[in-house]
Amino acid sequence: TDLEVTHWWTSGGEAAAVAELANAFNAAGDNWVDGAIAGGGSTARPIMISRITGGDPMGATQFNHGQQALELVEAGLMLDLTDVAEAEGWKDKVFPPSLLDACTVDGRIYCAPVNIHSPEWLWLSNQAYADAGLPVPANWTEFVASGPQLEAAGKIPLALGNQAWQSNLAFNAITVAVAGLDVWKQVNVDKNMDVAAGPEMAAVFTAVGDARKLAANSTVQDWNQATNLVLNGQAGGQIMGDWAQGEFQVAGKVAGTDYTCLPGLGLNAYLSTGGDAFYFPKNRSADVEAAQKRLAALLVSPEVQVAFNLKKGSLPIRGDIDLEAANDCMKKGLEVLASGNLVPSGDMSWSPDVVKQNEDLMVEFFKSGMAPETAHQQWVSNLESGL
Amino acid sequence: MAEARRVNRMWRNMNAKIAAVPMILTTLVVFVGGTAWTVLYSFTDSKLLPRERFVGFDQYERLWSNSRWLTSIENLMIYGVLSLVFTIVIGFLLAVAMDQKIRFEDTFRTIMLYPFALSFIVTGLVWQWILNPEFGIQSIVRGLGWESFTFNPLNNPDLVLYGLLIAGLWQGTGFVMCLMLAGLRGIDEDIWKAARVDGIPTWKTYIQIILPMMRPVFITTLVIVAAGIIKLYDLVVAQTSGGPGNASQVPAMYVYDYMFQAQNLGQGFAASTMMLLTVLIVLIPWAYLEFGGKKHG
Amino acid sequence: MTNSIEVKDLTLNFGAISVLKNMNLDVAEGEFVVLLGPSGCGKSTLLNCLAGLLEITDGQIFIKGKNVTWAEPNERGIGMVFQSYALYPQMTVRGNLSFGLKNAKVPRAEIEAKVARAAEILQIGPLLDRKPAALSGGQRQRVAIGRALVRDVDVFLFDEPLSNLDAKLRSELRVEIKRLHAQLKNTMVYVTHDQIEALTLADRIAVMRGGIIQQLAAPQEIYNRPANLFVAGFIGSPSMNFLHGSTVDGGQAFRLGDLTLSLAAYEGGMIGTRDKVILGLRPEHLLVQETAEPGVTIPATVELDEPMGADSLVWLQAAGTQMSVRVPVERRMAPGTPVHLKVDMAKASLFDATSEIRI
Amino acid sequence: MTNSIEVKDLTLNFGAISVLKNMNLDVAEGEFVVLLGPSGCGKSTLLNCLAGLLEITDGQIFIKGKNVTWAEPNERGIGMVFQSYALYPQMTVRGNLSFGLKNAKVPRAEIEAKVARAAEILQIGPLLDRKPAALSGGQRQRVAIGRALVRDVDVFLFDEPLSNLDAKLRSELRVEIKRLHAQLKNTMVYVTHDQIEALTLADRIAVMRGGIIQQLAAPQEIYNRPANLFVAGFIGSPSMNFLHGSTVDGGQAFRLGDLTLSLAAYEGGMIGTRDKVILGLRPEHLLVQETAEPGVTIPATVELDEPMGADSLVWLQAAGTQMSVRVPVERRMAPGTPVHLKVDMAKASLFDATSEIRI
Amino acid sequence: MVDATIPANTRTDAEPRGAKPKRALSGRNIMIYGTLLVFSLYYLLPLWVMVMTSLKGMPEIRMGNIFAPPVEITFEPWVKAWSQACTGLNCDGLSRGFWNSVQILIPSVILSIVVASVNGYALTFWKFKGSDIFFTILIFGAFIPYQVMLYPIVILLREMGLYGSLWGLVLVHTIFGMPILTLLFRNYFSTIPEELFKAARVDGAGFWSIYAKILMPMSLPIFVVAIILQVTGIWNDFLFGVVYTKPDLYPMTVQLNNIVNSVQGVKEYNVNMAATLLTGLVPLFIYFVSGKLFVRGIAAGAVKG
Ligand SMILES: Nc1ncnc2c1ncn2[C@@H]1O[C@H](COP(=O)(O)OP(=O)(O)OP(=O)(O)O)[C@@H](O)[C@H]1O
Ligand SMILES: Nc1ncnc2c1ncn2[C@@H]1O[C@H](COP(=O)(O)OP(=O)(O)OP(=O)(O)O)[C@@H](O)[C@H]1O
Ligand SMILES: [Mg+2]
Ligand SMILES: [Mg+2]
Repeated sequence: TDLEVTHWWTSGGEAAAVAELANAFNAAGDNWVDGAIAGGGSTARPIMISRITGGDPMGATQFNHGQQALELVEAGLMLDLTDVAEAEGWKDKVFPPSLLDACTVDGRIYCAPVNIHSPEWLWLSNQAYADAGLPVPANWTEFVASGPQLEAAGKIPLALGNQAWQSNLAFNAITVAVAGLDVWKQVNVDKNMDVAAGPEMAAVFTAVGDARKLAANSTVQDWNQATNLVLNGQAGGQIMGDWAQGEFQVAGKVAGTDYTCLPGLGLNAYLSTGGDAFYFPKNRSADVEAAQKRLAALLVSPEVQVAFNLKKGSLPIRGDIDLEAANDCMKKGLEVLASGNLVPSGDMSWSPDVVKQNEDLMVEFFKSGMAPETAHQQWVSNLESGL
Repeated sequence: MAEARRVNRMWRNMNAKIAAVPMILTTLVVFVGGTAWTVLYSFTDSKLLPRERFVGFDQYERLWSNSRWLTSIENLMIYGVLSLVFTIVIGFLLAVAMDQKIRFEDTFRTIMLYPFALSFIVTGLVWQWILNPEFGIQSIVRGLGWESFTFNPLNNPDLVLYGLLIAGLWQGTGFVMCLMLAGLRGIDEDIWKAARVDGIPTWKTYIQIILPMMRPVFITTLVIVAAGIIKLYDLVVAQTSGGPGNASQVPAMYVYDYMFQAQNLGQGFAASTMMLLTVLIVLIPWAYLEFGGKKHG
Repeated sequence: MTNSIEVKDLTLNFGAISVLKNMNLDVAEGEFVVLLGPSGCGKSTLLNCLAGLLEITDGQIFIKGKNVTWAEPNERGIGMVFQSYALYPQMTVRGNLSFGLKNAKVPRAEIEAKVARAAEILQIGPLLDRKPAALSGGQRQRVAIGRALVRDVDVFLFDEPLSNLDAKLRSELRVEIKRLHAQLKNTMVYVTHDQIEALTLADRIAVMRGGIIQQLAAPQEIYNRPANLFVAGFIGSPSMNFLHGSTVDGGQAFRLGDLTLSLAAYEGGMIGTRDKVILGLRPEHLLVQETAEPGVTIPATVELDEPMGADSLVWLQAAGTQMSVRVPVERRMAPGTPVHLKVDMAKASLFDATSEIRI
Repeated sequence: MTNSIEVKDLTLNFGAISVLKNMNLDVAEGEFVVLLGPSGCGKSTLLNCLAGLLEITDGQIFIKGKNVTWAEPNERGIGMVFQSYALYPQMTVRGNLSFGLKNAKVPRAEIEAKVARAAEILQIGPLLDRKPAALSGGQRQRVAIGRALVRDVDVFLFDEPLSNLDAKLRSELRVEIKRLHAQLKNTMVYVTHDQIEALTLADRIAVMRGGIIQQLAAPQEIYNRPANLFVAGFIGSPSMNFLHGSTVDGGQAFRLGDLTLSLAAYEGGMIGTRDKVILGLRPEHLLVQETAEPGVTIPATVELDEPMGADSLVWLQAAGTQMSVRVPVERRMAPGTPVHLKVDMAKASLFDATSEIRI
Repeated sequence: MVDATIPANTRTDAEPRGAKPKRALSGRNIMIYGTLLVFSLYYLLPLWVMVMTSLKGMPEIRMGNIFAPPVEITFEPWVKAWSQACTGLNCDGLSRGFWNSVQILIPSVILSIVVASVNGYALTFWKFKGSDIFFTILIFGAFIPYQVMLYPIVILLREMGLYGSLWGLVLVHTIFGMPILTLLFRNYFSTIPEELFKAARVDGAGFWSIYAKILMPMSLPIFVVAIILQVTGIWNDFLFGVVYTKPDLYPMTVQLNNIVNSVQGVKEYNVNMAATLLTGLVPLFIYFVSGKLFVRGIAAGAVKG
C-alpha cells in the first residue's frame, strides 16, 4: 500500500537515515511515498497541520515529541495506536519510558517514537585548536576561556546559525550545563517561577552572554552550515544536538581525532530526551490504516532502530538493543542514557507557543546588545504565559 | 402592477447577476467572512485549532507588549516608507528618462522589467548571495585592495532593512516604471507645448505640472506597491529569515510564525487583525476618493 | 521691415513624409491671418513651427524681423492658445496666468498688475481663484487666451481655439476674439477648419491643402474669386455648385449639352475656347424664377426643400447634376416643381478642368 | 392607436437627481421628431429610455401600441444610431450589419439579402469587407445607419449622429438622412443640438430644457412663434435680440425709455398694459436704413461687421443693448455709423418678463 | 541674451536656417543615458551573478569572485538542478515539479482571468446596486496578507471538498488574483465607449455575447497584461502550492525551495542558481517576448485611476 510520509529530514545524514526507514517499509511489501519538505520543522509543520485539518491527511508524519500534535490528537484527527503498542509491547521496550508518555493522551497511544535527540552537545574542532596551538577544551568553561585566543588565530570561537531555534537550543544546553539538573527540573517540570527568576538562572544568562560574544562573528543561517564551519576548522565549536554527528559522519570525520563531542557541554553530563515521533492521521481507507499500523510497528522494531539511528546519529528508543557499530560520541550518549542522567525536554513540557516566544527572545538576545537581566525577565514572563 | 415591476426588475439582467456571483461570493465569503472569522477568533485563546474560548483583549495586550511584534511594526513602517518613496521616485525618474525619445528603449525596458518576473524567493536568495560578505560585493572590493571596506548589511541589525530594500527595489521598480511611463504617455501633448511656450524648463514642467496631473497613476501605483509592502513576507524569509536576531522581522512573519509554528492561532489572528486594521486605515481614504469624490464632484 | 512674421522656404518632414512644402508666408504687423484647410493639411504643424515647438527641416522663420529659426518658444515673443486649452489643471486661474511670468522672474507686483489687466480685458476677474475644472468651456478658453495675454507678446497663435465649444458659445467667443484683436492690435495667426470663423475673423485667409497654401487673400476675395477649384469647393456652405462643360465662341459662352450661358458678364481673365471647364455658382447667386431667359437661366426641377430658419435651401436637379439654391424661407417649393435658375454671371467662377485654376 | 411612440408620464431619476420629469410625448407613424436642447437637458436620456437602455423610474412607453416599458432593447422594434458611430471595431462592415440578425437567429440567406439591400440603399456595397478603422467619418455614419436598417425596425432613434463630422460632411449627410426618411417612411426620433439640423430635418421639433419639453411644434412654428423666452433664445443663430420694456396704451405700443414701437401689426394674444415685457426680434427681421420712422424704427450705432460669405452680420448698439442684424454681404458698414433699424412687428415675439411665456 | 544668439535685421546665409544643430553628447543626453546605464547595471547584476555562478563548479565558487565569469564552464549544476538534486528520498530535481506547475498554471491563469474580466465587465457595464461596495471590498482584499487567509481558506476548501486537489488550488489562485485583475479590467473597460455596449444591446446581444463577441476581441492589451501578471504570480507561488495541494501536485517552486533549503554540507550555490534560473525561465521568457505589449496594455487603461 502506498503511504505518504512527510518529514523535514533533508540534510545529508538525515536523508540517509530516512532511506533506511523507507527501505525497511518497502521490503515489507508496502510503498513509502516520500514527502520531504525542506527548511526545517518551521516550514514543514504548517503544511502538515493544514493538510490534516484540511481533510487531506498524509499517511504518516513526523513531529517532535510533545505538545506539537496534542490538539490534533484531542480533535480526534490522529489514529489510535494503542493496539499496536500493546501487541508489540512498547511499554516494556521503549526506554526511557517518558518517550511513550509523550505519545500518550488519556491513556491511549498516538505516536511511534523513532529516536532520541539530545540537544546538549558541544562539538569541537580539533583542527581549529591545533591551528591556534591550543589544547582541545574539556568543558564549556575551558571553551569560553579559549575563546579570545581562538579569535586571535582568525577563528570563529562559537559557530551559531541565525535561525531562532538554534539560539534557543544553545540557551537550553547552557542552562542544563551551568545550572544543573535540579534547577532545570524545577523550572521546566515543576514550573516553579521563583526558581526561574532566581540567581541560578541569572548565572545562566550571564553565561549565555559570554556565548554571545564568542558567536559574534558567525553569520551562517542553517545549523549544518555552522557545523560545516566546525568540520573544516574555521570555527572552534558549536552547540548543537546529536544530529550534528551525522554531518561529521557524512564528511568522513572521525570522532576523537577530527572532532570532539562533549555531552552536556562537558559540565553536567545530562541529556534531555526529546526526539522525533511519527503520527498517523486518521484515514478513511481501511487499507491505509492497516499500512499505517504496519509502519508504526516497523519504526519501533529493533532492526530499524539500529539502522536508522546509526545513520541519523541519534539514540535509539529502546534499551534492549546493542549499538556496536556506534561511534565514540554515540557511545558517550548511550552511556549517559544508561546511567539515567536524563532530563525531560523543553518541547515536551512547554507549549509550542512558549517555545516560540523563547526562540524569538534568544535570537534577539544573541544578535543584539540586550542586557542579560532584561532577557531574563522577558524569559520568565514568556514561561508565565504558558502556565 | 408594482408587484409585476419588482418581479420584472429582479429578472432583468439575470445573466449579469449570475456572472457577478463569483465576485460576490469571494468578497462576502472569503474577504469579509474570512476577515470576520479572523477578527472573531482573535478574541479567543485558540491554539493549534480554533476554539471558542473568549478571552477578551488578552491576545492584543500580549501582542503589543511583545518586542518582536513591536520591532516588526517598526520595521514595516520604515521599510514601507522607504520602499514607497524610493520605488515611486526611482520609477518616476526612470520613466522620465525613458520618455525622452531615447534609443534602445525596448532594451532598457526589458532590463528594468525582467526582475518583476522573478519571485521574491529568488530575489531574496540572489541578493543574499550578492550581499554575502564572504563572496559578494564586500569580498570583491576587498579583493581589489581596499581591505577595510565593509558592506555587510544583512548581518548588521542597523542596516539589514536597507539590504532588504535593495532587493525589493530591484524587483519592483521596473513595474512601477512601466506604470509611470504609461501615465506620462497619456498626458495631453498640448500641456507640454503650453509649458514650452511659457518658457518653463523641462524639469520644472515635470515637477510642477506633469506630476500633479498623474495623480490617478500615482494612486494605482500606491495601491499596488502598498499592497505588496503590507504583504511583505517571502523576500524577508528568503533573504534574512527575519535576522539578524529579530532585526528584519515583519508583521506577516509574526502572523505566520505564531499561527503555525507557535500553534497559537489566537495570537496570530490578533496580529492579523492589527494588520487588517492598518489596511483599512490606508484604504478608507482611497475608497472615499475613488467613489465618494466622484458623486459629489 | 514691416512684416510681423516672415516664413521663408519652410519645409518640414516627419521622417519620409513631407508635411509642409517650401512654404512662404508674410504676415503684416497687426494682421489677423486665418489658416483654413481640411484635417491633416498641416495647419497645426505650421503653427507649431512658428511657435518653435517643432524643429523645422529647412527654411527660416522671422518674427518682428528677428531670425528665430533656432530660438526657443519662449524667446520668440509669441503666445499660443490650444484647442484643448491645455490649462494646468492643478493650478488656479491666477496660477495659470502667472506661471510663465514667475518662471521668467518677473517681479511680483508686475505679475499682479499684468494678471489683473488680462483678467479685466477678458472679464475673468471673479474666476481668478478657481481651478480650471470648475470653469465652463468658454471661461477656460478665455483663461487660455489670458495666458498668452499676460506675456505681452507680439504674435498670438491660435490652434482651433473654439472647436471644442458648442455653437452658441462659439459665436459669442468669435465676436470676443475679434474685439480683442481690435483692442490689442496684435498680429494673430488663427487655425480653424470652420469657415464661418475664417470668414468673420480674418483680415486674410490662407487656404491650405496638403502642406501648400492654395490661396492667401481677404475673405471676400476668397469667397467671390477663389483661386482654384479646391478653394471654391472648400469655402462656402452649402458648397458652390459645379457644372462641367466647355466654353465656345472664343469664350463668349459656356455650354453644357443643350444649355448655353452667356459669359459676357463674367469677371475673369482671357477665357478663349476651351474643351473642359467648370462653372462654379454659389447657391445664393442663383435666382429661382418661373420663366426661362435664354442664355441666363438653367431649367431645373425641385427635389427637396430645407428650411433653415431665416432662409431655406432648395435642392434641384439641373443640367444633369444636383444643385442647391438659397431662397427666403417664406418661399416653399414642392418637390417636382419645374423652375428656372437665373445665373448672376458677374459672381460666378470659371475653372479650367485640367489645371483646376480659375480663369 | 395610430401613434408609433407613446410616452406616458415618463419619469427618470439618477439617484436623487430627476433627469426626466413626468414627460408625455406622442410621435405619429412615419413622423420625424427632433429633440433639441442644450447639453445635459436629458435628450440622450429620453432616447435611451425609448430604446430600453435605461430603466425608467416611472411611467410607461408604448411602441406601435405595445407596452414595451419592460421589454429588452432588441424586442422593441427600434434601431439606434450613436454619435460616436459605435461600430464594432473588430468586425467588418458586413459583420457589423449582420451582428444583430445573427443574434436573432435569422437564416443566413435572409441576412445576406438584408445586408445587400441596406448596402444598396446606403451605397456602401464596396465597403462591406472593410473594417471600420478603414472608413471615413461619413462612411462610418452610413454603416451605423445600416445597422439599424437591416433590422427592419419601425422606429429609428438617432443620438446626435452627425455631430462628430465636419461642417461639409454634415450638410451632405443631413440631406441623405432626409432622403432616407422620405424613402423608408419610418418613424424617426433624432437628437441634436444643432439647430440647422433640427430645422431642416424635423416634421416636429421638441425643444427640451431640464428634462421638460418646452415646445413641441413644426420647425417654422418654433422659429416664428416660440412658446417662451427660452425657446426663442435657443433657436436661431445668431440669437434673437431681446428688448426689455413695457407695453403701454392697453397693448397698443411697446416702450423702452424714449423709444416707442407700435404693436399694431403684432400677431399674438391679448396684450394689454404690462409693466415688464420682452420684445424679441430676429436679426433677419430688422432692416437697416438711414432714415428714422417714428413707431417703427430703432436708432442704432454700428459696432462691428462680420461678413459670413453670403451675408454679413452687423452688431449694433441700440436701445441700450447690443443687437445683431443680418444684411447682404455687399453692404459693408463702418463702426460708428449711426443707422435706424426698421422692425417688422408681424414677425416679432412678445414675452411676459415674469412668466417668460409668449403673449 | 536673446540678441546675442539671434542677430537682428541681418540676412546672410550664415544665420540660422533649417534644423537647429545638435550636439550628440549634450549634458542632457549624458545624464539620461548615464542614469539609464547605472540602473541597468543594478538590474542586470543579479542576473549576471546567477548565470555565471550556475556555470561554475563548486571549487571555483569557493575561490571567491562571484562576478567573474567562469574559468571553466560546466553545465553540471543545470543538469543536477533539473534532474538530480535530492530532497529527502527523491532525487529527481526540478523536473518532477515542472509539469505540475504547468498543470496548475494553465487552468489557474484561464479561470482567474475569465472570472476577473467578467467582474470588470459587470462592474463597468452592468452596475447593480452595491457593486461599488463589492469592488471596494475586493480592493481591500488585495491588501490582505495571504498568511491571514491561510486558515479560513483551509476550512473553506475542506467544506467544499476541494482540499488537496488541483481545483482547490485553482480556486485559491482565482480568489487571490481577483482584486488586482478586476481593478485592471474595470479600468480598461471603462475606457471603452458605453455607446458600443448600448449598440450591441440594441442588436440583441446578451450579457455573454457582448462580452465574448464585442469586448474580448477589443481588449487584447489588457488581457496580455493580465496573462503576464498571472503567469508570473502563479508560477512563482510557493505558499499556496505547498499548503493547498499534496506532493503529487507540488509545483516547481516547492522543489526549488527544497533544493535551496536542503543543505548537504556546504550550500551548492551553483546548483541553487541553476535551479533558480530554471524555475524563472517561464515567466522570464514571457517578459522578454511580450514586454512591449505589457507596457502598451498598461498604458491602454490599467493606469486610469
Ligand atoms: N508627429 C508626427 N509624426 C508623423 N506625422 C505627423 C506628426 N504630426 C502630424 N503628422 C502628420 O502631418 C500632417 C499634418 O498634421 P496637422 O496636425 O498639422 O494637421 P491639421 O491641419 O492641424 O489637421 P486638423 O485639422 O485635424 O488639426 C498629418 O497628415 C499628420 O498625419
Ligand atoms: N449615469 C448617470 N448618472 C447620473 N446622472 C446622469 C447619468 N447620465 C446622465 N446623467 C445626467 O442626466 C442629465 C441628462 O443627461 P443627457 O445625457 O440625457 O443629456 P443630453 O441632453 O443628451 O446632453 P448632451 O447634449 O450633452 O448629449 C445630465 O445632467 C447628466 O449629468
Ligand atoms: Mg490641427
Ligand atoms: Mg446626449
